[in-house]
Order: sequence, then structure tokens, then C-alpha cells
Amino acid sequence: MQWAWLIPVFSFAAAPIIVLIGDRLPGKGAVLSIAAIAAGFVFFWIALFGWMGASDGTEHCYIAIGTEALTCNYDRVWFNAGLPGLPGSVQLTWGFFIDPVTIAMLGLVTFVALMVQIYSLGYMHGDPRINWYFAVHALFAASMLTIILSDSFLLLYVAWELVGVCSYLLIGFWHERPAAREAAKKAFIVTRIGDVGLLIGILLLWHHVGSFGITDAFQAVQNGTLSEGVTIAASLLLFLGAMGKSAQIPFHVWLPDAMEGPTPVSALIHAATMVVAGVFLVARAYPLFEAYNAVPLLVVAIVGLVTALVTATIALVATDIKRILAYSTVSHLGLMMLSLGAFGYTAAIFHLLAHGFAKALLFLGSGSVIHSTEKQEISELGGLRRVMPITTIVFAIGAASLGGIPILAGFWSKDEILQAVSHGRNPVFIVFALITALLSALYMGRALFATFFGRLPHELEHTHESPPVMTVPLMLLAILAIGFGLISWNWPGAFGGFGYFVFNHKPHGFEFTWWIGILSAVMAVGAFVLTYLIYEKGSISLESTRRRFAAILRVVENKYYFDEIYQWTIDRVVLVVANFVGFFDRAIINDVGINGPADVVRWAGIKLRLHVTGHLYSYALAMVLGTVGLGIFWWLYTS
Amino acid sequence: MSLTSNLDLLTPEFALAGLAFLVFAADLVLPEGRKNLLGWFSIAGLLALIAVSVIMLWGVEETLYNGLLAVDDFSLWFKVLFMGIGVFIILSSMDFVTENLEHKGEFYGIVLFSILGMNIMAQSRELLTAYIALELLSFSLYVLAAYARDSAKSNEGGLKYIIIGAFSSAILLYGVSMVYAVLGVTKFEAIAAGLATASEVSPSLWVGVAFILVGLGFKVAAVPFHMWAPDVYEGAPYPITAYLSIGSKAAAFALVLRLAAEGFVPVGDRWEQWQLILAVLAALSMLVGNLVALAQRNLKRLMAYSSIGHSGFILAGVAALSLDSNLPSNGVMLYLVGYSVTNFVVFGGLISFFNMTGKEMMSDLAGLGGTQPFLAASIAIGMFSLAGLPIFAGFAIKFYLFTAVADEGFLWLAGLAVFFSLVSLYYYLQVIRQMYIQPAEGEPAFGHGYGYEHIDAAHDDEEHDEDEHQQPARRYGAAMIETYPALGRRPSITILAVLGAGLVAVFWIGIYPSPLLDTIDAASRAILG
Amino acid sequence: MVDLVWFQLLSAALFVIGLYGVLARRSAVLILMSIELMLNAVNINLIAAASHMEGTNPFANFDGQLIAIFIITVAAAEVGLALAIVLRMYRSRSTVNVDEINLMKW
Amino acid sequence: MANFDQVALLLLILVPLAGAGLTMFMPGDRPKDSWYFAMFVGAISLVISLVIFARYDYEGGGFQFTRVYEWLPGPMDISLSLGIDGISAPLIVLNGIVLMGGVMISQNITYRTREFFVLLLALAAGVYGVFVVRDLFFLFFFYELAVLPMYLLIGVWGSSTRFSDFLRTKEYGAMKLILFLVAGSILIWVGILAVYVEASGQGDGTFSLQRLSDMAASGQFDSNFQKMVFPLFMIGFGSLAGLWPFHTWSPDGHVAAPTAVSMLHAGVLMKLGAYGIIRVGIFLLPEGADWWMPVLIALGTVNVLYGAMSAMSQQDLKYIIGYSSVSHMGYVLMGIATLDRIGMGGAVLQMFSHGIMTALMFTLVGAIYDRTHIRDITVLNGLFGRMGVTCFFFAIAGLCSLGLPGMSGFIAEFMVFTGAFRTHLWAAVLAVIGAALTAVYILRLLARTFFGEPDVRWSGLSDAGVMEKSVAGAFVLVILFVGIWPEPVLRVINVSVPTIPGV
Amino acid sequence: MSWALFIVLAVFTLGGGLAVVATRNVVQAALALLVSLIAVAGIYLVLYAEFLALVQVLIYGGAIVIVLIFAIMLTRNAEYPRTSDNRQWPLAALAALGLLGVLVPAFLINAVRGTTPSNAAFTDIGMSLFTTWAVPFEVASLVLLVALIGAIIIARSGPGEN
Repeated sequence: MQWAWLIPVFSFAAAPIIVLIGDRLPGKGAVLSIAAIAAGFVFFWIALFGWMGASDGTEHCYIAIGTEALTCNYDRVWFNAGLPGLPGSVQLTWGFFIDPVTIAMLGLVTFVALMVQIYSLGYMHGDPRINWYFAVHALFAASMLTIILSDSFLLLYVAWELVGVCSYLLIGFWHERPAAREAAKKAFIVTRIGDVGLLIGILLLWHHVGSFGITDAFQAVQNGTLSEGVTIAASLLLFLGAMGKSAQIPFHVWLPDAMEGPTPVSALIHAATMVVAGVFLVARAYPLFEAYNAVPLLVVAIVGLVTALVTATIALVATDIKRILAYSTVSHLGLMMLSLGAFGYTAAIFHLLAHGFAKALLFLGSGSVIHSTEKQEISELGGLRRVMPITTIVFAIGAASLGGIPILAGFWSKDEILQAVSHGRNPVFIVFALITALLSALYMGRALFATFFGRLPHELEHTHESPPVMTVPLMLLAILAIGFGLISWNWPGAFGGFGYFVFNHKPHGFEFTWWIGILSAVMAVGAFVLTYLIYEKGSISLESTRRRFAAILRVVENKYYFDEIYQWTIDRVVLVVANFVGFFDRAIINDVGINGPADVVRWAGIKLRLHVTGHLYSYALAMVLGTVGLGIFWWLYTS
Repeated sequence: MSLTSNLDLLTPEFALAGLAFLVFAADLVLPEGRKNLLGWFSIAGLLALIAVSVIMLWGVEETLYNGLLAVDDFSLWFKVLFMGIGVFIILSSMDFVTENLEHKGEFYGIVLFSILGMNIMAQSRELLTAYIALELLSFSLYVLAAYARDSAKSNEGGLKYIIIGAFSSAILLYGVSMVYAVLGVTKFEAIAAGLATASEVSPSLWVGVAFILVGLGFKVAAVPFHMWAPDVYEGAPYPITAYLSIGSKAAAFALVLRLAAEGFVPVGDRWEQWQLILAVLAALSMLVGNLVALAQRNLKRLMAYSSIGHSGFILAGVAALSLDSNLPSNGVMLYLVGYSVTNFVVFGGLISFFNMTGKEMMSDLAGLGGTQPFLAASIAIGMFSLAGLPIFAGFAIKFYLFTAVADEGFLWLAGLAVFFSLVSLYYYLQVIRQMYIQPAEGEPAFGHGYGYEHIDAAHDDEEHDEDEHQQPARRYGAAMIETYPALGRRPSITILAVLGAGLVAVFWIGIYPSPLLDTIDAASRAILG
Repeated sequence: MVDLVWFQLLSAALFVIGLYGVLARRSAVLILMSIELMLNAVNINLIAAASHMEGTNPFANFDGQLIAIFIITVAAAEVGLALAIVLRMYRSRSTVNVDEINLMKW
Repeated sequence: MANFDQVALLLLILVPLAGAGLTMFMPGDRPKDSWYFAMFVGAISLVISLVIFARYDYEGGGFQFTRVYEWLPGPMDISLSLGIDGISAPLIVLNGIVLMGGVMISQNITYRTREFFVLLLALAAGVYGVFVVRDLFFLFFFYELAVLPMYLLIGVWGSSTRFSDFLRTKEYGAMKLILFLVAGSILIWVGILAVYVEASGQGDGTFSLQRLSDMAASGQFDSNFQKMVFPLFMIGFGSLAGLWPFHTWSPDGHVAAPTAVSMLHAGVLMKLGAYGIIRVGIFLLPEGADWWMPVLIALGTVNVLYGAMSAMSQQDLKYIIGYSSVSHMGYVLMGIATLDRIGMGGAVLQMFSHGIMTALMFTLVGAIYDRTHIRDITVLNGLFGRMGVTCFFFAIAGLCSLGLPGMSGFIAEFMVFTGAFRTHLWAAVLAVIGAALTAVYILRLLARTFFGEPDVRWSGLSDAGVMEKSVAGAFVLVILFVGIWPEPVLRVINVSVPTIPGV
Repeated sequence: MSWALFIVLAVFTLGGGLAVVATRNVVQAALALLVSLIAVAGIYLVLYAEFLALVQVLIYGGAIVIVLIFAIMLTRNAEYPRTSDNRQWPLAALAALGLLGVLVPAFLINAVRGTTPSNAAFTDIGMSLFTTWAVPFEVASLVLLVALIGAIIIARSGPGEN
């Protein structure tokens, strides 16, 4: 288990090698990247079994304060800030720890990354910069794994930023397209705003804790070193970072645009892994959030709920298949946040995983569609089930899973969340959460049926199924999307269910509240039937509904004008201020403040030179005046 | 002891006078066109005299003629300096004299007389002796300033110089008469004793001292007695401009130093009161000299104002003189040497340029960096040095002097001096800019034209690049050579000698002035004890 | 007896008159004359001081007289040289008026 | 090696100085020879600086390689006293690296090549001098020596640019730069004089930094005196460090300067200012420093934000980088102003890091400008297709600039933030926000210049040359090395930071 | 007696001086100068400085004024013999009065108390001139020499002049 640090290191090592000599490697470096992540996947199992075999007494392992989970911690010195031994100096470490959340996330990331990279072999085939693509992928995987493993906020931040950059580079992978270029920039800057909060929060914790260690912070909360104000402020600041990364309102605007990147990238980074880093962060820092009456968690819950609801409505009207999925991602991230905010720790992690597999599947499925048809507007698609059966099936599985069709993974995880919300928060929350769940099923159904059912457009008749290198990962993911939910059950034997693995404070078994389960199942099935009728049968027309809600529809179709507000802020506030500063610098500071005195001196010189008139007598006069003056002063100054 | 028992100590002076007479005499027999020999002869004589003086007078400390003259390290030091200046001046004027002046022979003789005057100024310890020596120098300079008889500017400069000079002598003498009337003495030491003990004394004594300072202030071109300087500098033949700004100033400061150190500084409290007045004069000189220089376009005039500014700096050192410390007087002397050698470098270059083109405006220098790299580099180094930038003499001397000034409690004055050094940098840089950056007549500037207006031309960059990289650009300032063929030739050997020696000195003083300072310290001890 | 101070006042008056002449007159020749007046004022001052000088024996300190002799000598030389320049000036510019001699200024 | 230690620092100054002198005698008609020779000199000085750095005993700390050469004994007490501590050691390496890089990429200087390298080497000698001397006089001497060649370097080899509504000639840039820096140095000069006078008033007039700082440490300097004099050093050195509002020379100078000069200028010269504040200001006037630090940190914060905002509004590549330098030097100033062990270490590391990073940026901008003759980011577009390597390196520089972990910039800025967090919370918060603003303009620059549709105008463009690539590559390696494993540099810095009074 | 003589001489001295600076006729000015200088010689006599009086008459009266008159003749031009003051004469008057305002109180306050004037022997003066004052004496001769050579060089007609 002490070798778990190798999980990211494989990929870290692969990245520069691919950049430097990728051209000469097999598959232009793709093979190396896949091998690295595959090795990571293997080591994930080693770590898993290592952890399972460890106990409180094992070296480096202990029951962590705050999470009450068995945690194994390893670290090495990175660098010293300040002279070691002197007060006020800080020793920074490379360190990782392994606890249940880490292991769960490791599994998700290594597996999905592996799938996506294999899939990319097919999807990106023939791209001239494929080595670059895989290098960044490797770097991303490595950084993401580092976030998960990190035992200190600092290292977490380091990796956090690195995944941001990888996201930037991959969104802008086709940088010749202005849209991609702008989307990449937007993604980076918007998340960066959140990162300001994150960094300040980390520094704030450090300032009061004296260390960047995550468990150290928990300990400080436990023993009261961290005051209530600091804890709440730090939690909220950390949550700010999480909001940026996990695209919570109002920072959600970058994620739909990020779909300009290659679809596998969307699947990996913008659906399954990176965007859940925010959720992960909140989960990781949960002891901070729930300390002192859990005030920050209420904020988390509200933000999560609002995000989930708002973006679900947008997803319902979006027309681009990837954007539907993107908004759905945001919505589900919101649900996870809501769950965390409602003390549904386990549920959130569970949904994170289930959603990760399902959403990766959906994206890769849509990628398969896009790869084959080179279209992504659902209005231009339809009836693809006839030409792309495998894709249709796996996409349907993913959609059904995410839509909450019973026994699929999504059903269980969503149910867990709803249950947590109904327990943990005010009834208002559960009402809106249920609405979100309904909407979720609706847009999933819409995406599924509008794309794969209905009439096959003429020009798509010659479309072919994607190659196996793409469909095999799809199928593997589909298996998880179907069956993953079962791990939440209370199985007999050693594994008592997910609630005994990932938990907050104390393990708990599988719970099922019948009314919620039945209600959500009915809603999900109903939604799918409804969309089936609309898009496959065409027996229900939406035209009258559209007309009736035209005004609301316009607002929703314009994504609640978030982009416009941002644009306005940038154009009218940021750029104006920047231009003003630029102008101020040139006109006031430079031309007035700097050139001004210089000009005054020169002007003084030009004027002053007139005193040398060229007339002898004025020279003599000056001398006389000088003489008189000197005589008087000499006299006066002599006592 | 007879008054003249140690008359041999004046051998250098007698020999110098003899040398001058020899030059005058030889002038009569030498044919026109060989007059340069007189210059070489004078140089040889001066060099020999430097050697003789150093060998004979090193460490000697005696007075002659009842204390009218002093033969000490101070006077020796200045003598060597003055004769060195003489060597340089003659070297840098030989071409000029040959080409531009009549009466070539007498020129050197008069220069030698002026050096004699300076030497005696440095030695004199009595007002009248100092005055007469000063007049010997002044008369020589009047003549030399008006030497270019056919030049209206030279005439005008000479006339202004002699009239204002005579006027200032009258004021100075009136001061002498007042001091004499009150104290009954004219020797510096006796004046000091008189001033120190005077109480309930006629204030005409103080006014008299002020009048004496007016006369000396005129000589060093301190504001407000400076206005003659630009005109005379501009009118005078080029080497004489150099001589005025170097020799005349150094001699005047030698006298001021000795007068102040022996006559005023020992007075104690009163000197401390007077220091402030001198400091104000110094500040005024820096201000006016450096500000007005900003607006100058004529190189000689520029150098005139610059020399006024430098007078201010040196005067600051004089104002800081004190019995406690040799630093201010060391600083003044070091500054004088550094300033002299630097100015020789600058003027050597400018004179050579004038010999080649007959131009003396700043704008005429455009392209010199390309046509005459060595001249341009010398002028540039000189300018940087004058501005007080390091590696060159200017930095070390300014640093030393200003430190001394600050150390004596005139931090504000030192700060002002430092500030005006900055102002001066601007106009010195203007000259450098003309030589290196400004396009010469009829050619585009290097580096222009890659601006935004050339965006459309970006597609033919390749050709551009070809042009630039393959064919070496036409030599900078090449058009100037066509106008002035002399610019294409090497500067003459005399100028090269001046520049070479000057540059060595500039770097030496700038990097390691310590040995020089040892001699200066000895000189300071001679006057300050 | 006439006190020393009267001679000094006389010399001051003469000095100031000469000084005014230098400042106010146009002709270079007249300016030179004014300078002569100033030098004479100096001499009056010197000689008066010398002859009134305190001392053990009368006129012990006649340095003033000697200084005056030198001043007279130098004054003569000065006038000679100055007039030479004035003549040269006159030849080239046909004027000796100082307010017309301002080729160089600023 | 013991013998080497004796003369190492002297060599460090003399090698480039002698190189400058000898270059003067290179044949004027064979510019390549001068270039080769300058590279040779640069390489030697780089090697010497690296050896010195490697041989610096980071456990012993303090001043090492010390040597004193009498210069002017007596009341002035000036001596060429050499020695480096952990603060100057990384900076001499920085200078060595940047100088070498600057010389290497100057192969395209075909106009008066010889003179160019003479001045460049003289500048480098001045910079080395400042970092290794321990005497106020010589510090100032070398400080001015480093400033002096800038005028000609920019004036002769620079370029003028016409912007839409104003014109920036190289003469203007050069003149402003030198007047500004000398204006700063007059404040320093006055400050130095004041310190000397104060010491002399204690009966111990000296320019020796060692003795002066000993006096300061033993509290011999009056506290009011310190408060009065410190701003002279702060503003004087600060203007070279780009302290707001004395920064405007910097962007204008960069715009006008040729590539190598911009590199040295932003890379090393600006660090002289910050170094001076530490070495002279804080060491000699600890109480004054303490008293003025709130002001300095406020100005440093303004630097960070203002520089970033200004950079956002610029269209010229060099202006953007110039203002980014202003912004980044703000972190250095903030770090110094924290007087905190970590913050100060961060400031020193930021000097090093920013030096490399900005030199890298200018190298690449130079490469772009040489090929396109355009620096306007609204006109440049989609260069990636043609200049992939340049773009890649530029992206790394940009990411370093915006504080991406794994790059040297992050470590340094992070340390500054930590330091500031402990002492001036508000400043730390603003600084972090400034780092986010950096992202805005850097990404804007990258997006505009390199990404986007490839333009037909660039069809004939070649990528950066071998020299440029290798220089940039080396810089990138340094950035990454320090970013990933800063300990070798930091342990040297760490050992000396606590010796700074007040830390 | 000496008072009367002093007053008369002073009147002539100052009157001559005023005439020099006030008259509009150059020749008259020269003559007025002569008057003034002779009167100064008289003052010297009052002060028992006979030698100086002699020198004054010889050099000033006999040499300088003559030279000046020569110069006046040589430089006659259209406005001769009339000349006037330049434009700044009011300022000049103010400045001159100002100086007088400094000098007069300077002399009057704590005025120097002199002994009775007495005679100095010619021989003493001569002795002193050639012993103590030998150097200034020599230098003065060189000054004269330089002035002489200079005057010749400057004033002598060049090849192209008549």
C-alpha cells in the first residue's frame, strides 16, 4: 500500500516522455499513456487490498480524527519554507493517504480514465497532435489521482490547479476553432475565480492550524484550536473552490462551453472525474463543514439544490446532445452537493461514482454518435438505433441509469440522495429534489429518444457503428452503469455494503424509504414513457405547450442569461476598469506624473536661459546685484 | 635669513617664463608652417618642468618673500596639474592653431604665460600676489579668447570677457582694499588671525570679504557671476574653450582653496556661518548651470553651462571645508583632476570633430558614431563621466566630493548636487543620442519602421530579412563623409594622444583613485595642517 | 584732520559712480573709463588706509601704496588690451556699443 | 578549489568586464566573431556562477567566498569587499543563466554587433557586481554600471513603435528608462550619504556594509533617522524594481529594447532593485524598514493588481509582459515587506523565478517579432500552427506566470502569500486575487496570439531557431526544476533569510 | 586747511566721475575723467603719498587717458560724438545706489580709527618693491608683456585689411 504513490507517478512520468519523444513511440505515445493508467488501475487494486488488510495497528495507519475511518498516511519532505527548526518555518511534504473515499475515487478515476483513453484510440485516430492529446491525458490522470491521494491541502491545491490546466489544454485541443479557444479560456478563468477562494481558504487554515495537513486541520477543529469563525470562513472559501471546479451556480457557465473539447475529454474530465473534484473536496473536508453546527453545509445544500434545479431545466431545452449531457452533469453535481449539504455523505459519494460511470458512458456514447455522424444537434439526429445498435443500447443503459430507472445504478444512488435530503433538510428541499429527479429522467429520455429513435435522417443512412476499440470500453462502462448500484446493498459476508465502506463518523447499512423509492421510480418510468411517446411515436406534440410557456421557455433556452450577465460584467466592468487603468497609466502616471516634471524642468531651462541676454551690461548688473546680495548676507551672517 | 635665500625653489617658475620667452624668440625665426614645432617644444618643456618640479619640490614646505609665496605640496600638486593641463591643451590645439589661427607662434607663448600665472596663483599666500598672478592668467585668456581675429564671435567674446573681467577685478580689489583698511594685512594667515580676533570691527571687513569672493566667483563662473561664461566659451577658439573650462577653473579653485583654507577656515565660528552662503552660491550654480544647459544646442555653450554646473559642485566642496577633515579639500582637488581629464576627453573629441567639419552645433554630430567610432566613443565616455556614471572618473570624484560635503553637515547640498547630476545626465545624453541614435542627414534610422503601420507589409518580410541580414547596412553616417571628406580620415596623432591619455586617466580615476588621493591628501595637509 | 572714514566714503562714492557707468553706458570705451574710476576708488581706499594705518612708527605699513602701484600698472595694461579688442570689434562690426554686441546670447 | 574560492567572486565580475574590454578589439567586420566570443564569456561566467552556487555551504550559511581588497582606506573606508550569502547566491546564478541566454539569442544582431556585446557584457558585470559586493560604494558603483549601458542598448538597437493613438520611440524609451533609474539612484545616493554621515557621526565613518549593518544591529542608528532615510532606499531601489507609481519606465523600456536587453532588464536588472531594498534598506535601517513596511506592502499590492489590470488592457506583446513584470515584481516587494521568514524567502525565490520566466517570455516574443515583425495581439493569430515549439514554451512561461503549481512561480508566490497571510491578511487576499487576474491576461494573450485560425500570412513562417529553442528549453527546465523540487535553491535562501534584521 | 583741500578735491573727483558717466559726449567724458584722475592725485597728496600722486599723474593722465582718447578717435562712427545710456540705466542706478547703501553704513559703523597720516620714504617703498614684493613686480611685468603682445596680435591689421 505504501506503493500507492506510484498510481499517479506512472502517468506523471508518461506525460513528459510523450511530449518529448511521443512521435517515435507506438501509437504516438498513446500506448504509453494507456499503459501508465493501466498500471495505475492495477495499483489501485493493490492499494484497495492493502487497505482492507490493514488495521488500526498497521504502521502509518490509524483511525483518522474527524472521518473516523481507517486511514493510511505516508509522506516525504518536499521543501522547507524558512529554516527548519526556526519558529515560523514550514516544512512542506509530498504525502498521500488512503482512506475509503480515496479508494472509491481511485477506482473511479483509474477505471474511467483507462476506458476513455482506450476509447480515444479510436476516437482521436488520425489526429495530427495525438501525442499531445495523450500527454495531457496522462498529466490529467496523474493530477486527478494526486488530488485524491493528497494528504495535505497544499498538494491538493497543486494537483487541483494542474487538472485545471489539463482541462484548459484539452478543451482548447482544437484551438484553431475560436469557440474552443474561448471555451478553454473561459473554463480556466471561471474555475480560477473559485480557486482564489480555495487558496485563501487553505492559507487561512494553515495560518490557524500551522500545517497544511488535512487531518491536522480536522484535529484542530476537534480540539477547538480552530475557532468557529475561522472554520466557517475556511469552509466557505474551500466551497468556493469546489463551486468553481464543480460548476455550481453561478460558476456553471464554463462547463457547457467546455464541450468544445474532444468528446472523450468531456467524458473523462467534464463528467466523470475533474468536475467531481469539487464534490470530493467538500467530502474530504467534511469535518470542517460540519463543525460548529454545520452552517456551511446549509450553504452547500442551497447552492447544490439551486444548481441542480436550474441546470436541469436548461438541459431539458438544450438542443446539442453534448450540452444536454453537460447540463445534466451540472445538475447531478448539484444533487451531490445537495446530498452533502443534507448530511448525505455516503449518498453523495455513491452518486458520484454511479454518475461517473453512467455519465462517462453517455458521453462516450454520444462521442460514438458524433464520431460517426459528425453531428451533435439532436434535431439533426434520429433513428440511429438502426445503424448503431451497440451505441444505442449502451446509451440507453446510461440514460436509464441516470434517469433513475429502478435497479440500475442511478436509481439506487439517487434514491440514497433523496432519502438523505428528506431526513436531513427541510421538506422544501425534498420537493425540489424530486422535481429535479423528474427533470433528470425527462431530459435523459429526450436525449435518448430524440437521438436514437424516431426517423433516421436521409443523410445518416450510411452511418456505421464505431470500431470495437470504442465500443468495448462502452460496454465495460455499461456493465458498471447497470450493476454498480448493487454494492449499496447489505450483502452478507465481509462487505457489508457501501455504507460500511464510505461513511461519515459511523458506518450504516442500506436504507430504503418506500415512498421515495416508489415515487421516484414511477416518475422515472413515466418520464421515459412520455419522451418515448413524444420522440419515437410522435403521438404527443409539444407545440401547444411551447406556445403556452413561450416566455419562460425563452428564458430557459437562453440559459437564464447567465452568459449574457457574465459578458456584460466583463465588457462593462472588467474591461472598462482595465482600460481605465491602462489609460490612467499612460495618461496620468506617465504623461502627467512622469513626463510632466521632466517637461517642467526642460521648460524651466528654456525660460531660464533667457536671463543670459547677450548684453554685457546685464551681465554686469547681475554681478552687481550678486555683489550687493553677497555683501549684505555676508555682513548679516557674521556675528 | 635673506628674503631670497631659497630662491632656487622658484626654479620651475623662472624656467617656465624662460620657456615662454624662448618660444617667442623661436617664433621669429621659424618659417610659417613649421610653427607646430613650437608646440612640441612647449610640450617637451612642460613635461621636463613637471619632472623637475616633482623631483625638486616633493615634500618641500617653505615660504618665500616674507610669506608671499608658499612652496609646499599643495602648490606642487597644482603646479603639476596645471602643467599637465598645459600639455594637454597644447596637444589638442596644435591642429586647430595650424588650420584656423594667425600668429601661431605667439599662441603657445601666451599659453605658457597663462600656465605661469596659474602656478603662481597656486603658490601665493597673499592677496595682491594672488591678484597679479590671476591677472597674468586672465590677460592671457583675454588675448586667447579673442585670438580668432576674424571671427565676430571671438571678438565679441573677448570684449565681453575683458570688460566683465576688469569689472570683477575692480570689485575684487575694492574688497581687498576694505579688508586691508580694517586689518592692515593682506596675507592669508594674517587675515585669518585678524578675522578670528576681530570684534566690534567695522563691517566693511565683512563686505570686503564678500567682494573678494565676488571676484573669485567670477573666475569660477559661479552664479550669479557666470553670465560671461557661455558667451566667451562660445566665442573663443575651440581649444581655448576647453582651456577656459579646465585650466582657468582649476586655477581659480586652487586660489579659492588656499584662500579659504588658510584665510577663512581657521576663523572657526564665523567660517561656519559663511559656509551657508557659499553653499547657497553652490546650489544656485548647480541649478542655473544644469537647467539652462538643457536648452542648449551649441556644443560650446552646452559645455559652458555644464561647467557652471560643475563649478557649483566644486563650490559645494569649498563650502564644506573644515579644519577637522581633509575630505572636502581632497574632494575638491580630486574633482578638479577628474573633471579636467574628463573634459579633455570630451573636448579632444569635439575639437577633432570641429577640425574635420568646422561645425559646433549638437545636431551636426549626427552619425559620428558611425563615421568616427573612436571620437564618438570618447565623447560618449566623457559625457557619461561628466554625468557621474561609474567606471569613469565622474562617478568616483562625485561620490567622494559629495560624501565629503554630506559629512560636513551639508547633506541637503549633497542631495541637491546629486539631483542636478541627474538633470545634467539628460543633456549629456542628448549629445550621445546625436552621435549614436539620431539618423544622420539623408539616411533612415536603424530600427525604425517595424511599427504597427507596417502590418500590411508583413508578407514581404522575407525580402526584408534578406536585405537586412545579407547586405550589411550602409555605414551609419556615411552621408556625412560625403559632405565632409575629413570625417573619413583618422583623427590626428595629437588628438589621439589627448584622447588616449585622457581615457586612461578617466578609467584610472574611475576605478582606482587611491594613489592619486594619497598625493591629494598630502596637498590638503599642506593647506589645512 | 580729515578722518579716514571720509576718504573711505569718497572712495565708495567714486566706486559707485564708476559702477553705475559700467552698468549704464553704451559705449565700450566709456565703460572702460568707468572701470578706471572704480580702480581709482580702490586706490584712494588703499592709500588712505595705508597712511592712516596704526603702527609703532608712522607709515610703517605702506603695503597699501605698493598695492596701488600694481593696480595702476595693471589698469594701464588692461586699458591697452581692452582698447585693442574694442578696435578689432569696431573694425569688424563698426560699433562699440555694447547693446549692439549680442551675437551670442541665451 | 580553495584557490578558486579566494578569487571566485572577483572573477565573476572581471570575466564579463574583461570580456567587454576584449570584445572591443574584435574585428568589426565579422560580427559572428564577437558573438562567439561573447558566448564564450557568457559561458565562463555561467560556469563560475554555478560553481559558486554549488560550493556555497548552505549549512554554514552567512557570507562566504569573502575577500576584501583595500580601495580607499582612511576616513571614507571604502574597500572592494566581496562575499555572497544565500540571498545573492541564487541571483548570481540567475544572472549567469539569463546573460548566457541573452547572448545566445543575439545572433540576429548584425548592426554594430561588437559594440552591442561590449555593452551587454558590461551590464552583466555591473549586475554581478551588485550581487557580490559588501560595500555601499561598490554596490552603488556596480548598480549604476548596470544601468549605464541600457541607454545605448535600447537607443541604438531598439525599435520604435507607433500605436494607434500614441508613439513610443526608442529614444523616448531609452531616455525615460535611464533618467528614471538614475533618478532612483540619486535617492539611493542621498540615502547612502545619509547613512555614511550617521555612521561618521558615531565616529566610525565607513561604507562597509558589514560594519554598517553591525552598527545598525547594535542599535547605533537613531530610530527617527532610520525612518527618514529608509524611504529613500525604498523608492530609489524600488523604482528599479518597478515599484508603483515609479514603474512606467519598465514597460516602455521593454517595448523599445532589443530582445536580449529586455531579457536582462526584466530578468535581472529589476531584481537589483529588490535586492537593494533588502541588502541596503533592511540590513542598514531595520527600524526604518519595520516602520515603512505597511507602505511597501500596500504599494506592492497595488503593483500586483495595477500591473495585472494594465496588462489586461494592452495589445502589444511586450507591453503585456512589461506590465506583467510590474505585477510580478509586486509579489517580490510584498514578500520583502512581510519581513516574514517565509515571505522573504518567497520574495527571493520569486526574483529568481520571475527572472527566468520573464527572460523566457522575452526570448519567445523576440522570436515571434523577428519573424512576423508584429507584436500586436489583435493582429497576431493562430501562430501555433507555424511556431508550435515557441507556443509550447510560451504556454509554459505563461502558466508559470499565472502561478501554476509545478512551476517555479507557484512556489515563490505561494511563499509570498503565506508570508503575507501571517502579517498582512488583506494584502495576501488581494495578492491571490491578483494571481487570478494574471490568468486573465495571460490566457487572453495565449488565445489571441497562438490559438485560433491559422492565418495565411504566417504560411511562410519558420519556428524559433536552434538557439532560441535551446535557450527557451533551458529556461523551461529551470522553471520546472525549481517548481517541482525547489529545495536546492530554497535551502540556500532559507539559511540567509533569518539573518535579515526584523525577520 | 586739509579739510578744505579734501572737500575741493573730493568735489572734483566726484564731479569728474559723474561727468564721465553722465555726459553724452565721449570726448567730454574723457576730459572729465582726466579731471577726476588729477583730483585723485591731489587726494594722494593730502594723504602724503607723493610718489603715488606722481605715478597717478604720469600713468593715468599721461598714458591712459591719451590711449582712451585715441580709441575714441579711432572708433568714431555715425553717432559720434553723442552717446547715451543703455536701456537699463534706471536699474543700473538702483543697483548702484543699493551698493552705496551697503558700503556707506559698512564704513560708518565701527569706523576704522586711523592714526595721523604721515609720509613714507621713497626709499622704503623702493626697497620693499624689490625685496618683499619682487614676485608680484616680476609678474606685473609679464602682465604688461602679455597685454602688449596681445594688443598687437589683436589690433594689428591682418593681410586683407587696411
